[in-house]
Formats: sequence, structure tokens, C-alpha cells
Amino acid sequence: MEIHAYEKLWLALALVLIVGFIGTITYGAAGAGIEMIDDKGGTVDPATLDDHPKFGDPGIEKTGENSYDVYLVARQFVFEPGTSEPLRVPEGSTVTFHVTAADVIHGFDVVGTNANTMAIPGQVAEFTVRFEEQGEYGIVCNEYCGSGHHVMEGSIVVMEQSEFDSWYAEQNQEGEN
Amino acid sequence: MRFTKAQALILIAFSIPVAIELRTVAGFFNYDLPLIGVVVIEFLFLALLFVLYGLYGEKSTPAAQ
Amino acid sequence: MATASGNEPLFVERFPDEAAVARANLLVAFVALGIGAFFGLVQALHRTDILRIIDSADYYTLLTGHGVLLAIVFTIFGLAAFFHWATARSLDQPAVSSLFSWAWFGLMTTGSVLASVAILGGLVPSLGISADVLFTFYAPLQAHPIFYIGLAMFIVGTWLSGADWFLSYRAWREDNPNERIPLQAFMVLTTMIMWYIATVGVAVSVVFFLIPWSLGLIESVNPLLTRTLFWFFGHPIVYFWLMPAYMMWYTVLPKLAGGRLFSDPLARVVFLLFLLLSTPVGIHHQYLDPGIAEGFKFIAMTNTMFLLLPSLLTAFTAVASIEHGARQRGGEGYLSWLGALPWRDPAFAGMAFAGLIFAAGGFSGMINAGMNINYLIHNSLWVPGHFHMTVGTAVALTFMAAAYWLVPQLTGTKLYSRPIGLLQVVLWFVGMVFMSNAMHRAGLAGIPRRTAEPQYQNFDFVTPIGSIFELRVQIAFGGLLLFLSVVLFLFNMLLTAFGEKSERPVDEYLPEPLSGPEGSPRVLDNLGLWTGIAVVLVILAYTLPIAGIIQNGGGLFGGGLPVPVTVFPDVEIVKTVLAGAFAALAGVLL
Amino acid sequence: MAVDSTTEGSTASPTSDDSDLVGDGGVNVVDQSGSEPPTDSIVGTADDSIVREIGHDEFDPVGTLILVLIYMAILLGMWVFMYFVEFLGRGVTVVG
Repeated sequence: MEIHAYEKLWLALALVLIVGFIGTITYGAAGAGIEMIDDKGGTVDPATLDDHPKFGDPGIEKTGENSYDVYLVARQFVFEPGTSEPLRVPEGSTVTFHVTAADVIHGFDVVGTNANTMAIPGQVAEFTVRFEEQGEYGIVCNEYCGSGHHVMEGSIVVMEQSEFDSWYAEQNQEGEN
Repeated sequence: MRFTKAQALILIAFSIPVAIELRTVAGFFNYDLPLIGVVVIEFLFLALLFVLYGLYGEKSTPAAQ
Repeated sequence: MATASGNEPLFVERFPDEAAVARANLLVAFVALGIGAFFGLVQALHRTDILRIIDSADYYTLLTGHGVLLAIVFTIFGLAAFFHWATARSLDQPAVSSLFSWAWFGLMTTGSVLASVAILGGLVPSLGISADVLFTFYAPLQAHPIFYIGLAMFIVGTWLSGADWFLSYRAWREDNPNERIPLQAFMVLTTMIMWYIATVGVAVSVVFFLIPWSLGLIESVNPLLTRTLFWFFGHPIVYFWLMPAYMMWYTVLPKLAGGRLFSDPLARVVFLLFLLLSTPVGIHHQYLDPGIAEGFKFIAMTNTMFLLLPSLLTAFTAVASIEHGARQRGGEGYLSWLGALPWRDPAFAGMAFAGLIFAAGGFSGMINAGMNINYLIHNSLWVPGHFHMTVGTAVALTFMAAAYWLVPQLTGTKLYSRPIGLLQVVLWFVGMVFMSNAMHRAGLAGIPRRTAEPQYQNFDFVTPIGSIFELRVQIAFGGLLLFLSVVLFLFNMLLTAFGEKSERPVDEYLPEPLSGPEGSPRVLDNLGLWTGIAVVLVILAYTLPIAGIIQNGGGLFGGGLPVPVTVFPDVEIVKTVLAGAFAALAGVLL
Repeated sequence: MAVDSTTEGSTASPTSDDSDLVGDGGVNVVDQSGSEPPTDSIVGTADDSIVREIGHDEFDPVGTLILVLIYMAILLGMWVFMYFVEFLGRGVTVVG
């Protein structure tokens, strides 16, 4: 089968391009350390989410010096936490999110960042991000979830450490009472 | 080469994506091109096209059709 | 294949029955195009907050209608018309039974009507029928059973249409035992094999899970499983849309440019690559899904990246064929030959525009295909920006452009207006440049897709160049131009259909390729072999992920998921419809 | 009825039966005026303006090569920009 020399050149370049793309992605995963959402979050029974030790009372909890766990439930048409009150995290912290959905498939996107995942009933999306600087981010549901999809939003407030600490202590006190 | 109405139309069409992304290109050179600047440049291009069409348009070479 | 131009009778005279079936398919396609495009205009104005004439809750009804009518009905009926024409033309023989052709057409149409009724029922709340589940119909969002049943009938119809073309091929093969498969027939057959493999996913999902679940026979489904089965089918369907456009680019576009196809063997290789690689890539739509290990995502990515190869090869072959035409028409120089192309022919100009936009859409597709960079754009407006360039232009505009050349062959009437046709394709190009470019930018700013009101209370989107307001205006303006373009197209087609009869309204002749199939290995035509390899690749790519989803995700039916509160008062109607559907199906099959 | 009938596509007989065309790159221009139009519509009549036949061996798609190389350069540049600036440049990213 005879192929024109120019087309052979193009074929070779196309292959180089493809390998280059795969190489870049591999660099992102291995070199820049970007991890994918995967199956490490495990599964959860969406019908009994309210009785779940973590998702039953979703929110942030401290797990180490600068590290926190966030349990977050997406349901029509709110993020808990996030919608009725913002999700508060301290600056310079490493936060591991555990996101699931209670009813239908939702999306969880921190606007303008790479923190973006699907929230699927029965599955837990687990991923870790670092919040370096103070500021506010919006959260949107980016997967159509029903007639009120467009009002499903929330926010994340990245606070100064001491401010966060006093808020966190107050929360825990309330929880104990 | 003769310049047909169709070619003029195609050139106008091709100028649109260039115009839309002109500010991005300017951005690469750290120049903040205002929207009105894009409009003016596109307008100048269209004017140039009309002049060229007047000079070399298909009316002047009817046999070429 | 025609041997010389001018003396052959028109297609409609040689194959009147096939022309009638193709016309009927195009009619359904164009009706869907008109309705779908109108919904698109309403959406473009609504979500950009330029003009809101509907309730935001109804936005999703129109969005579902837009997606289903354009991405399924318009594209696939268009495909059926083109493939029916191409099979008869390239094998030079009529279909085995025109009754059978009408049967699959009838089944597909009935299915489409049922699904459309379920969708549009959402606009009339008193009916109690709705299907606001979007084109992707992910459970646990639930549609009325009529939606799923219509969909199932439609897909069975497409299977039968493929059977029709395979029967034609078998009849041809009996008379031509040693011939190479004619190129267009080869394209039809490989595309349909790909479709048979791909639709297994959606068939299993709809028949075993969604229909029983929507009828209340089973309590719940495993959302990740039905979602994965959807994408098993949901990615190859984009190639199902694209392949008829590719067929036109390979076999008709060179002729429209005044040239000949550069290479027949490479065209075959390209279609085989699509057959092999289209299906084992669906997981790239699920890069951000929990419950699927990163390794499977990486495999899907490498497959997807290699799927760029046939498209990049097509870019070369198509442009080279056009260049050949331009040079035969007197074009000179390195690039100035571009001016020698027949730009005034709307069929040529439309396909050329479609190809150019596809090149741009190809780039955003490369970003979509990248595994971790997917975080950047996943479910943002970037994605509709991308597929309005691919299915919305590479496919839709090619179909419209091809119609200017093909419809006169099917009707025997003259194209009503060539200049209006040219204006139409230019309007589509300009409208799409405005809309799609702005959508990509808006997506990078974080604006989500499929949202009635992407204006939020707690935060604002920011874009580095220009403003969000400008982007919104560009989207709305582009959508308006696109709608006008569709109106012009349908107007032109309508007047063409009722236009003046002519013995030779277009030049039908398709020249031989520059490099014919003789030089290529015969193994390319061994469809059984390629089907086998394709099936193996699909099994390799999907067995482990699906097993994992079933094992870890609570079994086949997702145990314990809440039953959505959708109660149908009209179960009797449903049963009647179901029985009717089965009767129709049985009638067709027996 | 048809707006665009015969006024535009006026050339001589269909040229694809190439008896009067020579494949040597010579310019055998078909007389453009005063003959019957081959078709009623302009669509698909690019063949009528063919001035020379170019065979398989005489055709080098050099223009195509240039165009696709330009495309390749754009792809590469855009990819690098999108990946390393737009994507990796974002502050909050998934690291675990």
C-alpha cells in the first residue's frame, strides 16, 4: 500500500503529537502531582446517609496539624455545608473532601479552580486540595440535577487561621451541648 | 485572479474569528486592546475589501464568469 | 459507480424507491432540525439573560428537546438518508426489500415521536408526562416510560436499517465475489458494525434497568452503572454522527472541489480505526467520576488520544483532495490555490467551513480527552462549545451542505437558490464562531453547562480578557445567527422540494480516487476480522471497570437507593403503549 | 422558479469525459462563453471549470502540507498554553 511521502510525514508528526499529549498528562500526574478522582473514597448507602457517622452531620473536622477532612452532601438543590452557610477552611491548610450525593447525580465545582468532581449517589469522591490564601470561592453544581439546578450554589471562605480556630472551637462546643 | 462576490463573502466570514480573538493576541503582547479598537479594525478591513472589490470585482471582468 | 458524467440518469430515476426512503428520512431530520434549532435559540437567549420567555424550570424541557431532536433525531435520520443513498449508489443496486426499508424507517420515526411526546409533555404539567432528563438521561433522574420505550424502538430501528444495508451488501457480494467493497459501502458497513457494538451498552441500560425501573418493576438502579453504560454508547455515538460527514468529505467533497479523492486505501484505514477505537474510550467522559480507578481512566485516555489519528489523517486526505481540485481548476502557488476553489457553491463552501470549524473543535476535544486537564473544563460551558463545533458544525453543516447537492438528486428538482444557500452556510460559520468561541471562554471562567440561569448570588465569574457580559452577548448573537441560518436552509429546501423538475439538476458524477483500492491489502475488507478485534478491545477496556462498579457500588440495582417520587397515574396507558410497541416490533421482525 | 438557474454556471459540455483535456499540465481552457449550461444549478459543477487534468504522479500536495503544518504548530502552542498556563497555573488543584 503506497502512501505519499508528505502524508507519511504527517502521520509521523501526528503520532508524535499524540505521544506528546499522553506524555504531558503523565507529567501532570507524576511530576506536578495531580491526582484523579478515583475509587479510593469507597461507597456509602445513600438511603441511610442521615445515620452515617460522617455524612449524617456533614462539615469540616480537624485531622492533623494543618489538615482537615470535609464531608459534604449534595442534594436537590443544596450543598451541605456550602449553601445555607459557607464552608469555612483556614488558609494554608490541606483539605481532604469526601463528596457524595443523596438523591440524584450532582456536580461539585469550586469556581475558577481545578477542584471539580461528580457527586454520584452511592459513591464517595475523595480528593485533597490545598488552600493557600485567604479569599472566597463559589461552588456550583455543574451536573443537571432537576428543575432547581440553577439555584444550586454555595461558597467556600478561606479564613485566617486564628479566626478559623475560634469559629471551629465554637462549633464544636455547640455540637457537644 | 478574479475577485467574486462569493470570495468576498468568504473573506468577510474568515475575518470574524480573527477579529474576535484579536484581543487575546494583543494580550499575549501585554497590550490591552479595547473592544472599540477591534470594531474599528474590522471596519477598516471591510472597507478595504469593498475597495478591492470595486477595483477587481467580478463586474469589471464579466467574462471571467 | 458512474463512469462518466452527464449521461447517467438521475439517482431518483435509477432508484426511485431508495430515493423515496432517503427523502422521508431527510424530511424527519429537517423537521427535527427546525424544532431543535428553535429550542436552541430560546436557550441561548435565556441562559445569557438577554430574553427570558419561558420559566427557568422549563428550560430543561427545551434543553432535553434540543439535545434529543438534534443530536439523535436530526443526525441519525440524516445518516440513514445518506447511507441509504450511498449503499444503493455505490453497490449500484436497489435495497433487497423496500417494504423492509419502510419498516425500519417507520419504527425509528415512531420511536422518535414517542420520545418527543414524552419530552414536550413536560411543557404541559396536566398531562403528567415528562422527560426532563436531558440527552444523557442519567438515572436516578427519571423520565416517563414512554421516553425510554421510544428510545428503545428508535435504536431497534437503527439496527434494522443496518441490516438493510448488510443485506444489500450480501446480494452484491454474490454477484461480485472477488471485487473490493466499493468505498461508500465500506464506510456504511464499518460504521454500522461500530454502532452495533456501541449500542449494546445503551440497550442493556434501557431494557434491563431504566424501563423496568420507570415502570416500577424494580425499585432502584445503580447510578454509576447506568451512567457507565450510557457512556459506553455515548462516545461512539459521536462517531456515528461524524461518519456520514466523513463519508461526504471523502467521497463527495473532492468532487465538489473539482478534484479526486487523494487516497482510497487511507480512507478505509481511517474507518477501520474508528471501528476499533470508538467504543473502548467512553470512560473519558467519566474522568471525574468516583468509583472508577485511575488506571482505567488512563487506558481510556490513551485509546482516546490514538483516536485522534484517524481524524488527523482525514484532515490531510481531505485537504489534499481539495487542493487537487483547486490545481485542476488552475490554482497555483503554495497557498493561493485556495482562491481557485469553487467558493460560490454552497455545497462546497459549507463542507469547507465545516472542516475548518472541525479543526478548531478538534483542539478543544484534545483538551477534553486529556485526563487530568479535564478538571479545568469538566461540565463547564467549554464542553457544549466543543460539541457545537463538532456535531453542531462538522456534522450539521456538512449535512446541510450535502443536502444542496444530494436533495436535487433525490427529488429531481432544481435547488431553489444557490446564493441563499451560500449565505446560509456563511451565516452558520459566523454564528458558530461567535457562539462557540464565547462558550469556550465562558467555560474557562467556570460557567457551568446545562444551567438555566448561570448568574449566581454568592460570587461572580471572571474572565481575563473582555467581560462576562460580552461573552453572553456573543453567545446570544451567535445563537440568533444560527437560528436564522436554519430558517434559510429549511426555506430553501422546502422550495427545492416543490421546485421545477429538471433532467440534471446537479452533476452527480463522482470521479475515481487518485490512488485506488487496488494497491491496498485485501485484509482491509475483511470485516469479520476487524469486528472481532473491536469486540476484544471493548471487552478489555470495560470488563474490569464494570465488574468493579457492580461489586463495590451495591450490586446491579444499587441497593437502597431512594425511589424517586415520580408516580404515574396512568399506568394503564403505559401498559397499552408498551403492548403496542411490542406488537409493532413483532410485526416488523416477523 | 429557481433564482439561480442558468446565469452563472455557463460552460461547455461536461469536462469530466476528458477527451479534450491533456494531463500534461497544459492549459486547455474550455471555452467559457456562448454554450449550453450542463446543469440547471451551480451545485456540484466544479468539474466544469477544470482547466487541466492532474494525475496521480504529477500531484504533490505541497499546499496541504503547509496548511497541516501550520495547524500542527497551532495545536502544539495552544496545548502548551492550556496545560501549563491555564491548567497548572490555577491555585487550588487536586493533589491527593
